[in-house]
Amino acid sequence: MAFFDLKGLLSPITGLKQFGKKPHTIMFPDVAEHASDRYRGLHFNKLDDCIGCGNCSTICMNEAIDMIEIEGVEGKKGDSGLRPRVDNGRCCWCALCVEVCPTGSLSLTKDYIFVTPDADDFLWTPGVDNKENGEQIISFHSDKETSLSDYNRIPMRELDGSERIKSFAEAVLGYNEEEARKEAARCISCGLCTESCPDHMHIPEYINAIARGNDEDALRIIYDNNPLPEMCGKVCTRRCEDVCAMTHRGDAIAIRWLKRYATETAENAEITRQIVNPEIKEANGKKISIIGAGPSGLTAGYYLALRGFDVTIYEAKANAGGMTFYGIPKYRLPAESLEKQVSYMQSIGVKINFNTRVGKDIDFKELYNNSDAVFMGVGFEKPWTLGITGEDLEGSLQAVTYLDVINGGGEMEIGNKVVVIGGGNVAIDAARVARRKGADVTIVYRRRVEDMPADWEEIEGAEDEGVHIMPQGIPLEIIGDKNGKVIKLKFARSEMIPDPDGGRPRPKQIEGSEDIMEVTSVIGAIGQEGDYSFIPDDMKDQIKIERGRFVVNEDKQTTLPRLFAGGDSANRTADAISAIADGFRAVKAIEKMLIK
Amino acid sequence: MREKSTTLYIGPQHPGITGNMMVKLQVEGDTIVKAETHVGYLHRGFEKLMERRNWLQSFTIVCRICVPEPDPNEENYSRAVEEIEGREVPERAKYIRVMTLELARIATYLLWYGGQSGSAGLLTMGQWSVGDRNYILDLFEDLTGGRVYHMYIWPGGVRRDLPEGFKEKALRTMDYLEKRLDDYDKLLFENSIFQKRAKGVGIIDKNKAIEWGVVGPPLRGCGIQSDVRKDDPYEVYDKLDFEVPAMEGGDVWTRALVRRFEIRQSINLVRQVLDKMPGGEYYNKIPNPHKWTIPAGDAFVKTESARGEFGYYMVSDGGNKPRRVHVKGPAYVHGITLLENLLVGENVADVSFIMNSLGTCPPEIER
Amino acid sequence: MYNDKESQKIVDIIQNYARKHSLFILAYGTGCGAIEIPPTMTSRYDAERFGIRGAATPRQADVLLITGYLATKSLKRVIKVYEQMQDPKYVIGFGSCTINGGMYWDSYNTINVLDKYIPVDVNINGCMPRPEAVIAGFVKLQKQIQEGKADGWDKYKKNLDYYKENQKKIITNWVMPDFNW
Amino acid sequence: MSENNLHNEQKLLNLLEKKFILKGGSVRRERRVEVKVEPKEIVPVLLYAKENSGYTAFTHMSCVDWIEDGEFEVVYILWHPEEKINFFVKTRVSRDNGTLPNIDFIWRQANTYEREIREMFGIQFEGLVGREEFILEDWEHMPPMRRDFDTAKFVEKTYFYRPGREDAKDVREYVQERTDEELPDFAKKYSRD
Repeated sequence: MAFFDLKGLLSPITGLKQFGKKPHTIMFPDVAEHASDRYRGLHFNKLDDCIGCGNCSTICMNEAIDMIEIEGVEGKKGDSGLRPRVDNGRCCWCALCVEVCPTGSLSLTKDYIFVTPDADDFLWTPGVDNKENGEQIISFHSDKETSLSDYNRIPMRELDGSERIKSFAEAVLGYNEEEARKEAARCISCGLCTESCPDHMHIPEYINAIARGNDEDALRIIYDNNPLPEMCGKVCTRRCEDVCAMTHRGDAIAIRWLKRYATETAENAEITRQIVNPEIKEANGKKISIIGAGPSGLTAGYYLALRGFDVTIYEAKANAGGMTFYGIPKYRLPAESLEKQVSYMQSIGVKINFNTRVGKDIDFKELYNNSDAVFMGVGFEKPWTLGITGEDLEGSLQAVTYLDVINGGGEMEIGNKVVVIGGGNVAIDAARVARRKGADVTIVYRRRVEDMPADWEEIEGAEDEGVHIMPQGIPLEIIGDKNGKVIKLKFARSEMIPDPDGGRPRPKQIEGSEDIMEVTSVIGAIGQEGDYSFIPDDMKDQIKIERGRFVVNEDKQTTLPRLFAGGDSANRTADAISAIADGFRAVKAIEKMLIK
Repeated sequence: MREKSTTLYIGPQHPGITGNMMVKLQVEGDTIVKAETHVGYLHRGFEKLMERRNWLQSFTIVCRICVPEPDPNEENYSRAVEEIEGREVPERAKYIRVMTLELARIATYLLWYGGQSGSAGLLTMGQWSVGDRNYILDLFEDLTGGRVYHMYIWPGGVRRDLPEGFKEKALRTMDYLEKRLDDYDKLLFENSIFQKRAKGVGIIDKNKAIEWGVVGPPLRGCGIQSDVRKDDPYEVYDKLDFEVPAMEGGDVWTRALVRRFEIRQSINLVRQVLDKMPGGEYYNKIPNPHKWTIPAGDAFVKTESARGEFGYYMVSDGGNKPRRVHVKGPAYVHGITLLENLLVGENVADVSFIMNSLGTCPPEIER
Repeated sequence: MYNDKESQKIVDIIQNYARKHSLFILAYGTGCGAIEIPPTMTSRYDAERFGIRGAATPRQADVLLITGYLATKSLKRVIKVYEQMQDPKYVIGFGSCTINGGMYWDSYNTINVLDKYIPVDVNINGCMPRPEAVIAGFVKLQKQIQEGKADGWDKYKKNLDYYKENQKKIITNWVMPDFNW
Repeated sequence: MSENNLHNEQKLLNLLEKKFILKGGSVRRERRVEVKVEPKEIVPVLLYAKENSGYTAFTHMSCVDWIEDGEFEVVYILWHPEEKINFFVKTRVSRDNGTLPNIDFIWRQANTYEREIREMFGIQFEGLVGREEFILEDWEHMPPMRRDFDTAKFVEKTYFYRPGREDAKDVREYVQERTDEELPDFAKKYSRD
């Protein structure tokens, strides 16, 4: 190269042409800072939407997110009451916490300037520290599509509706292994569900055990506080699923089906016993009597037997299970399934005296005096009547009575055009059973379909099977023929009017909407109550009963110290899992009272 | 007469050193007779940290392995996971990934312009190119939400779809940059100072280059057309039309020229990708990240970064965390064995000049 | 005639004013944060508007930027560099890593809390901090200097034993003298 | 991908099978060939691949700790610049006092990889010349990339954490406390994933 290179000398000088141009310098801080619509800046949390599940905290590999108590946020079912606090001395703004937030309450904002001389200031509670402007400057957020949480439940395989009505074969087929693993893998292990489960089952633990492929551990964990898991796995009212973190944007984890899957790994009582491998304490010589082999009685019996008590259950009927045997149709809960669980209990030493009605076959007072403690799980046997004329006619009957007969193996003539009155699970059960017996079934319910207390799966199942549902219908009168047999039902339509006290809307009869339909029988299913005639009159003063239920304290202890009660006759929620919880709690109290 | 031999330590605190490393020189007069690279000033133990993080959490930390150009790391990580797991990536995601990688390449080269000219004392160039690099970072910000660390390419696809108006903005930026490249040429390549400094300095022997493990622009600067995008095509590079510039010479000057041509290729690639990008899904969703496991197996994937071939060796033992992720950056060879050899016989003043031309980046050597 | 304290105050104000408008930063790329320094210093954000510019050597520098995590091997050099700098000197900590470990909180080779080893005058949040945040940090430092609150260098001298103890806990092979540069 | 298209990949495998005792070999997919050998076969196989088969580029060398088997797996990855094939050579050595032959006379950049593996895993390479310290400085503990080195525990012992976060609660435990749930010990390992 020549020493004097003119081009190489002059070319760079052309750079001077930039001289007159307007600079592209951003004159921060004279101009406000800029950030794009997706910028990942400081966090913001909508405190009201947040449920404190802690998923943000667990996904953070920097351990930057703490869950803390903050003022003004109270915990409730489905909300831990904790809220995330971010240590900005750890955060790397990857926004994984945003991507996994099941409710979408956590997002990042356009705000990113946080400068301070004191390094201890960098703890930042999103939603508290930027309460005023945080919501307006949200930038990086996740919606249902972008979120990493899996909101779609693995569908449960079922028999087809037309197939189902042909027999009492189990309608729900259960998950296979692959489906169960996949469904279990959706769980984020927050554990909020355990609080809403009356029995506080260890839900995240057994789901994780299933997800990791260890079904036996899952069963062991389940049996820790629920001795009737297979029953629960099939028919539980699953309050846990109502509060599942996933419900905020999608389907709850199928906790019930997963439990069912875990219990099905043990095909008979012997295998269950091998897997659970129960540790039975040495006999302590204390004698406990239990009245009623329903869920609460069986639970109490099982855990008392494990703790070394001498347990005898007195059951009026020929089968154990109470309402779960006699009230729930066999296509939901097959008899063998219950038998399996009961025989497992018997194998660890629970004695059950069948066909022994307390108050008739054996005196209650005598039982009480001969036992160290008595647990009553007597349930609600007596159905409520509709309170309209014509109920004494032939062909007007109660759902529990009907189910009792059918489940007990009997038959009952109801004709081919059946009306079921009520909107709870019992009503649906009766309707679906009647449908299986070949009848054309209509459910008449006072409120709307969405107000029905029955499980939505049950309602859908009934519709699939061809059960008609007539919402907003009020039965007025049952009309019989001259032989005293039901032939017609007079009813009216209703409209929903809002409740001034803020409760759920009330149905109000529409004037002039009365109508008549032809029926062969009317099945009432509007509720049941307890029958406490077995208690001798002189003891009735000591045992306090209010609104049809025993008054019990937290330990399920009645006003008589050695007498405990659980199940429908002692709690207001009236479902199997609450009964199990009652039984379990009573066991702890009895143990405390008699042993410690 | 031989001059007295002296030991010189350049770095780790030295304005001419690329990043935080140290070169120990044995000099006689101004001539280097022996060079030794010392690294470890930026060692964070990424590979150890990844053993403790699950598959998704590890994704966020890989981009930190190489600061100037984080995207090839994300690409490698994602592709290795996908290869072991057998996860499909939607077509649109592949195009978006290519676009991200090419934008990152341009941004890196613009930063290199600053470094290379700065080490020759031409400071204006850096003011321009590094300033213009911000326009690409703006694009990244719109696309990914982050300026430097994008955390955008993740296993299964990309994190978000293109924002509204992104295509137009990207094309405008490309047009602007293409015009600016002419200015850069006048300022740098036509500048006699740069030419005199660059020509004949730091020559790599063409016959030995492959064996020595030279990759990327330094290898193409020796006249060998080698590029992972062509040799072992990934994503949709086999469907795109581009050339791999190579020039005989092997000195700083040809390495600089290769980069100059590549920037134009990349601008064209971005345009092509934006033009051909199909619609549809951009992400094949992974299961719940806490419980996401990858079947046992191993994979070695390569990506062509702005500095050369970036490789990831990944092993899974079937669990929810990586068993081993081993990162091989181009600087691993360039910064140590190659640099130590190239510096011998050169002038002390050219140390940072040669380092810049090789694109040594200490964080990817020690990770 | 006049109060000595008063005049000292006036001198301080003038001194601080001068200092804050001429901050020479040490070009030492200690961590990943160094990547946002070139944009800050070049045309788009142009930190020279504030009198901030690079200095090549510790002796000429006023501000030490710790741009992110410090590997233990780096920490030794950083301490050396810091002690070489002349008073008054300031330290800016960049990003999460210097505050509480950041991403590398469980890494065996990086320190977590920077101000246990050298005093930090201003912390900038972010990973990386954007140029705007970096400038905000500088502005904050200038304010601190003007108010006479940026006294980390003084603290270091006064609490030398504390800092040395922490430093030596990590740097086992201590081959340099204790602060007599 | 049909068998025919993997011709080049298969060719190398056939050659090597004839010449050396392999512990296993397969064509993983297009452009990927893998063989497993004993440590003493490493140098001959690599030399053969470089001199006779055209695998002139040394791309990578890595080490995996299989602590359950008590072994390290060392992987050498070569590249054929013309046929564009990656060739993996895998070998296993014992975790205690494992030694491997030094290959930096075949590719000198292997020296760097070997130094790193020596430092991070503690594998010795016979006749490796190079500074003992590479990345770490004054490291007196177990080589950090070994799986039995617990970095979190080490950090807790060595460095500081900023205080002020002690009020953090675990959601699962917090909810448990509010109810009277008693989690049995054997279930606790499943509490978090």
